[in-house]
Amino acid sequence: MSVSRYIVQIQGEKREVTIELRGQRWAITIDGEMHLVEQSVIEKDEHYSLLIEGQSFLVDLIEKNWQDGEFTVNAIAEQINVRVRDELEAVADEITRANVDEGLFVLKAPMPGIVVRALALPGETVEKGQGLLVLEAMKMQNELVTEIGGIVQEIEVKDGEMVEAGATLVRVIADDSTAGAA
Amino acid sequence: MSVSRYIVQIQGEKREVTIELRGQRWAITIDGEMHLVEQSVIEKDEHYSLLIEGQSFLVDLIEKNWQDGEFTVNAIAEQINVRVRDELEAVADEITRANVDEGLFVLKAPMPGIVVRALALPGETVEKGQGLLVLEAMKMQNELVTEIGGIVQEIEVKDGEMVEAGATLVRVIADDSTAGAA
Amino acid sequence: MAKEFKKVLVANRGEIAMRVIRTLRKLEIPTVAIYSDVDRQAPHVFFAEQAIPLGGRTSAESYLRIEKIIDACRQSGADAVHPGYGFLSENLEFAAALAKEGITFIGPPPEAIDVMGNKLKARACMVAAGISVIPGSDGAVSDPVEAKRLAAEIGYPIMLKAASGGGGKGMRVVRGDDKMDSALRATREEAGKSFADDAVFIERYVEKPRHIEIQVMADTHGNVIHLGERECSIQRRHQKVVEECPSPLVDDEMRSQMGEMAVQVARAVNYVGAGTVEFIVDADRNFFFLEMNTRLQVEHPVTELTTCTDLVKMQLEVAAGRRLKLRQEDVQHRGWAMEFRIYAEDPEAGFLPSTGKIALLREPTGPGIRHDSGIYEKYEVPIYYDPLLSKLVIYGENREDVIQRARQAFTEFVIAGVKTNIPFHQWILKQEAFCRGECDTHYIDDHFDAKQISHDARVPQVALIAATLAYHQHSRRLNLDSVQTEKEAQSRWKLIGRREAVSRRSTI
Amino acid sequence: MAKEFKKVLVANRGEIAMRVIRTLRKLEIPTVAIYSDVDRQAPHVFFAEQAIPLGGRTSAESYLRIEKIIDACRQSGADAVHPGYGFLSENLEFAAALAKEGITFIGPPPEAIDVMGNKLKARACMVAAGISVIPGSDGAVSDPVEAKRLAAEIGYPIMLKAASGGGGKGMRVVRGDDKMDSALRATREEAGKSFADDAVFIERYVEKPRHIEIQVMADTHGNVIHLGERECSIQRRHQKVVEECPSPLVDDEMRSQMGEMAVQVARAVNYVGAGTVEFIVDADRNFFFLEMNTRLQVEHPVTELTTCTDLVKMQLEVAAGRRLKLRQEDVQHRGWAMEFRIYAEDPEAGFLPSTGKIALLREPTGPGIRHDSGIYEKYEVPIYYDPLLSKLVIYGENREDVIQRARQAFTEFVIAGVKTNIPFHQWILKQEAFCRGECDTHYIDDHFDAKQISHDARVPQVALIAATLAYHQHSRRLNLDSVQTEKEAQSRWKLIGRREAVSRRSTI
Repeated sequence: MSVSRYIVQIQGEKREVTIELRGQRWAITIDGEMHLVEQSVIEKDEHYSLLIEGQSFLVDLIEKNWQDGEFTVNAIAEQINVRVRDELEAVADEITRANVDEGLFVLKAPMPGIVVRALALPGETVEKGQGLLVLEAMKMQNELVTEIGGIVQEIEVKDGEMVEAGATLVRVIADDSTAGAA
Repeated sequence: MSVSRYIVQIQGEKREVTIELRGQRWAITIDGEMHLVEQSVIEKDEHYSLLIEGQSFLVDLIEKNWQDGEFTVNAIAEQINVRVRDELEAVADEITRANVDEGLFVLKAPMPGIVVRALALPGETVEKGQGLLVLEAMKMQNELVTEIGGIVQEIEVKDGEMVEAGATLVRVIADDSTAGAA
Repeated sequence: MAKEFKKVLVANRGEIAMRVIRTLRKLEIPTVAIYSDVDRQAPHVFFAEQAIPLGGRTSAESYLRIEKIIDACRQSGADAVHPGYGFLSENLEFAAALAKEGITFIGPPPEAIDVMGNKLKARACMVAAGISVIPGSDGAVSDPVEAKRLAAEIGYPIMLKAASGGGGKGMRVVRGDDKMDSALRATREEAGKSFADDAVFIERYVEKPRHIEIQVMADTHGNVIHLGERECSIQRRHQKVVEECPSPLVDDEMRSQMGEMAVQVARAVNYVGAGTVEFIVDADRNFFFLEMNTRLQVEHPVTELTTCTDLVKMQLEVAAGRRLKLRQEDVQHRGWAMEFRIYAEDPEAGFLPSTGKIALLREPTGPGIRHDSGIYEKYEVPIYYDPLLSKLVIYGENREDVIQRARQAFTEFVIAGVKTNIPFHQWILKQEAFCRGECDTHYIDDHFDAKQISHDARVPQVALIAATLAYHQHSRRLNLDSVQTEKEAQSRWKLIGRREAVSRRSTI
Repeated sequence: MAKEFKKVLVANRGEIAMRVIRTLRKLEIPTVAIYSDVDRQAPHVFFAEQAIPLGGRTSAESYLRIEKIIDACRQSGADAVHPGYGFLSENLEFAAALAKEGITFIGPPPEAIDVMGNKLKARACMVAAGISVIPGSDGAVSDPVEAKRLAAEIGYPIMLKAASGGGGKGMRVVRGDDKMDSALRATREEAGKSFADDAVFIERYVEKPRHIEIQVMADTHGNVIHLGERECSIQRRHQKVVEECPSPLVDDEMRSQMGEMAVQVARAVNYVGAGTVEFIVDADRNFFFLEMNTRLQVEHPVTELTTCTDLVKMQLEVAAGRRLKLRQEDVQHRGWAMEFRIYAEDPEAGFLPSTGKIALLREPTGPGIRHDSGIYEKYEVPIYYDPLLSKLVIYGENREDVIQRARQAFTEFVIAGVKTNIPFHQWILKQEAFCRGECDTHYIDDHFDAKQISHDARVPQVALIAATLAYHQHSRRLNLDSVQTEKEAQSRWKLIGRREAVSRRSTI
C-alpha cells in the first residue's frame, strides 16, 4: 500500500504526518509516532466516528476549505483549526509567507458591528496594546487594540458606520524608534 | 408576472395549484382558493419558514425526488407525501397509469427483516386480507396480508431469508370467480 | 470496605447504555462501550471513552455472548460491568462468570436472580415469607383432575401460567371445567416448546387488573428502602408503553403498605441493588405479588424525577459496598412524572416495526422535559434489536400539568424517516379514561383504534404549499442552468466549428 | 371574576419568548410573535401560531416601539401581552397604552413599576414600610459638604448612586473625604448624560457583597407568597452569569426572614404578579433591600425546578384575576438548581461578543438537564440584541450533584460557528471557592484569567487525525474525478476528431 505524506499546522506548530491504509484501519504517524485509527463515516465530509487505539471520538468538520486544506474541527466539544498541506504545497506556502510585510498591522473587525469612535488619529504614535477604536455589537462596546507599536497610518471607517466581520478598520505602521525600544 | 400551474397529489386527491410572485409574497391558489404566502429560506431545498396569511409554519423537505416531483414534507410535527407535476407531466402520468395491470397484487417487504414462514402455498386461493407471510423485524413477528382475493402465483423468498425493504415477497393473481363474488 | 471502580463496561446499547454512561461520566469514572457489527455508529459507541467490537449482528451473536464480554473487560481493564436491562441483566451464568474474573456485576447476588427467574420458586419463597400472592396452586400442575379441583377451590376464571414464562407468553385464561383439559394440554405443550420447561401452575385470574410496581434499593449492610410505586397499566399486548409515578390509584396508606411488602420481598431473597417488585392490583385495590425484576427498569426515570434521585448512581454505590445514603424517612415524593416509550413502529399500520435512517430529529426541550435518547439525526435504526428509540419523560406539578406538558411536547417532537408510535401517545393523551387515571392493562387492546388517530387539518395544505413552492423554485433554477448549459454547448459547437474551419483550411 | 385569555402576544424574542410560548402552548392559548426585520428566522417566529413583522433592525426600531406592538395586538386580536424581561417589561408607558386598549399587561400595576423604577422613590417607600435598606441618604445629594457630613455619619467607604441608574452604571465608590468633591461631580454628570436625571444619593458601600434575591408572587386578592431565594453573586461586570437556588449561604431561618421581608416589600407597593426583591448581603449575613425587579427574571428556572412550579403559568393566572393556588405553607423546596447563561462571547478574547451562523449545535440531554434555548442549528445570531443564546439549567439532589452534572453536561454541549462562554463556565466549575459556595460579586472580576481556561489535551491530536484523513480521502476522490473528467474530455476530443474527419471527407 502507498504512504501519503502531509504537513499539518495546528496551534502554530507543524507536524509531519503520514497516512497508510492497512486492512480496515489507517496507520497514521504524527512526527514519527504511530496510531492505528478506525474510521466510520456518519456523513461524508461532515461527521466521523474515530476509534484511535480503541478510544472513541465523534468528530465534525465544521468549516472546510478543501482547496487550501483549512478546517475547523469539533472534537470533545472543542473547536480547533487545522491546516493540511501535501509536501509540495507546504513549500509554496513558505515562499509566500516570506513576502508578507511584517512592519504593518491591519486592525480588522472581529465581528460585525457599529463603529462607536476611533481612539487615535492618523499620524498619532501608539504603543502595543493601545486602543485604536471602539466597536459596538450586541449592545456591548468593545475596545480594539493594536498588536504592534507604531504610527496610525489610516482610519478606514467613520463613526457610526456599520461594518462587516473582517472589514479593515485601522492601519498601523511600525515605528522604527518604537520597534527599537521594544 | 407569469403564473405557473401545477397538479398536486396529496392524500389521494388532486389539486390544481397556481403560483405567482407578487412583490415579496407568493399568491398561491389551491382549486381556485387564494393564499398569500411569505417564504423565508432557512436552508435551500431543506428548511423553510412559511407565513401563510400570517400563520407561522416551519416546514422541512424530508425526502425529495425533484425529477418526479415527489416529496415527503414535515409540517406541524407530521410527515406527509406530496407529488407535484406540471400540467404536461400530469397528462403523461395518466396514460402510464392506465396500463398498470390491476389483476396482480405484489406483496413487498414494508421494512427489512427476516422471513419466518409463508402462510400460503403457490396455487392456493386466498381471500382479501388473508395472511401471506410472516416477517420478523426488531424481535417482532408481523403478518403481512394480501390486498386482493385471488390465487398465490409465486413466493419469491425462502424461510429464514433476510430481505431488504421493498423486496418482492409474494405475487397474487386476481381470481375471476373471487373477483366476481366480490 | 467500599471499592472505587476504576473503569466500568456497559454491557448494553441504545438509550439505557447512554443513560448509564451519563451517570458514569458525571462521576468521572472511565467507561467502555461494546458494540455489534451493525452498531458501529450507535450513539453509545461515541459516548463512552473506549469502544470494543463484539462482532456479529443479532443479539445472540453479540450482546448475549458472555465470553466476548468477559474478553472486552480483560482487554479494557474494566473492573465492573453495568448490564442495563434486557440482554444479560438477569442472567445467572453471566453474573457467575464475572464473579470468577473478580469483576463486579452491578446487580443483585446470583441467588436472588435465580429465585426470581422462576415463577414457581419465587412464589414458594414469597409464600414462605408471608407475602400475599394471587391465590393459586403451590406447585406445578399436570393432571386435569387436580387442576379442576384447584380451580373449584380458587374459583373460576383461573389463569394457567408457565413457570419459566415471561413477557406475556405462556399464559391462558380458563373460565370453566369444560375448557380445562384442552387448555392445560395446550399451555404445557407451548411452555415446553418455548421455555424448555413444561411446568405450569394455576392462579386466580384477576379481571381488569392494574399493574403497579415498587422500586426498591438495598445495600450490602442490610438496609433496604423503597422509592414508591410506578403505575404501568398502559400496555399493548403485555408491553408497557406509558408509565407514571405516582399511580392515580395509590394513596399514602396503600403506598406504604405496598412499599413495606416490597421491602419484605427484597429481604426474603437477601437482595442487593436496584430491584422492582411487581404487583397485580384488582378492582377492589387488593394487591398481590406478581414477580420481581432483578435489574434497573426501563421506566426508572419517573421514580428519579418524583424522588429527586439518581438510581444508577445508587446502584454504583451499593455495588461498591457503600451504605445507602437515603433512609426510608428521607424519601420524599413530589410532583408527577410520566414516561412515554418511543418505539420505531407504525400505529396506523398495526404497529408494524419500522426501520431506516432518522432523516430529521427535533427534540422537545424546556421545563419538565427529560429525553433519554438512543438516536440522533442521520442515525440508521437497525432491525436486529428492541424497537425502543428513546423515552420522553415529563415532570410537572400534578397529573393534569404533566398531561398538558406532554401534549405540548409531542407537538414539538419530530422524528422523520422512521415511523414511531408518537401518534399513539397523542391518542392516549386525549382519552378520557386515561386522563381520569382509570385504565387497566387491557385498555389499549380493547380501545385503541388506528382510525381515531387525529391529524392536524392544516398539515396537507401547508405541505402542499411548501412542496409546490420548492418544486417551482427548483425548476426555475434548473431552467436557468439549462439555458446556461445550452449557451455553453453552443459555444462549444462554435469552437468545434472554428476548429473545423481551421482543419478545412489547412487540408484544403 | 377570572378572565380567559383568547390570544396572547409575546412582546419579546430569544429564549424568553420561547419559554413563555411553551407555557401558552401547554395551556392551549393561541400565541402571537412579533419580529424585527433581522429576526425573520428567529425561532420564536416559528414557535408561535401567528407572527407579525414590526420592521426595523435595532431594538429602538422594533421591540421598543409601543405603537407598533399595540397595532400588532389589534391586528391579531390578542387580548393580553406577555412582555418577558428587558425591552418594555418595566415600561410604564407601555403598560398604560395597553390598559387604554383594554389589553391585559401580564405584569404588575403601573404604580408598582413607577415606584420601583426610581431608586430614590423605592428607597423612600421601603423606609416608610419599615424595610431594612442600606444606611444612606434619604434623598438626592448635590452639595459636597452635605455629602461629606452624610458620609461621616454612614462611615466610609460609601457608594454614590444615580437615582435612575441601573445595570451597574452610574455608581462610584468613595473611600475618603478627599475624593468626594470630584466623585460627586463626575457621578452627577454621568447620571445626567446617561439617564437624563442627575439625582444622586449616598449608600454605605458593602465590601465583598453577595447578591441574593427572593421570588415573590402576588394575586389581585391580596395574597402574596415568596418562593425562596436565588443566589446571583457570580457576576462579570455587574452581569449575572451563574445563578442558583438555594443559596449556599442561606439557611431556613434566613430564608424565612428574607422571604417575609420580600412579601412586605411587595405589599408596600400593592404588587401583583411575579416580582423579584433583590438584597445585598454583607459578610456578616446582614441583608438590605437593593431593588425590586417588576417582571419575570432571566434566572426564574432555578426557582421553578426547586419548587416544582411554572412561574409563567402563575403569572397568567393572577393576570386573569385568579387566586393563587399555592399558599405559603405549600411551597416546598427540594434539591438544588443552577443556571448557566450561555452568551455569544469569547472568554479567551476579553469576552468580545461573537456573531455568525450556528454551524453545529449538540445539546446536552438526560437526567437533570433543562435547556431553555433561543437558537437552532443553522441559525444566524444577529448583532443587534442581547448576546444571551440560551440557558443551561441543571437540577440535582444537592449542590455537589449539580456541579458534577453541569461539568458532564458541558462535555456534551457543542455550539460551533459562534464563540460562547461555555469555556468560562467550565473554568468556574473547577474553582474551589465556587465549589465551596463562597463567591461574592467581585469574584469573577478579581479572579478570572483567560489563561486558566483548560483545553482537553487530546483535542489537537484527534482533530489533526480527522482533518488529515478527510483531506486525504477528498483528494483521492478528486483525483478519481479528474481522471474521469480527463477520459470524458478525451472522448469529446475523439468525437470532435471524428466530426473533423467527416467534415474533411465531405469537403475534400
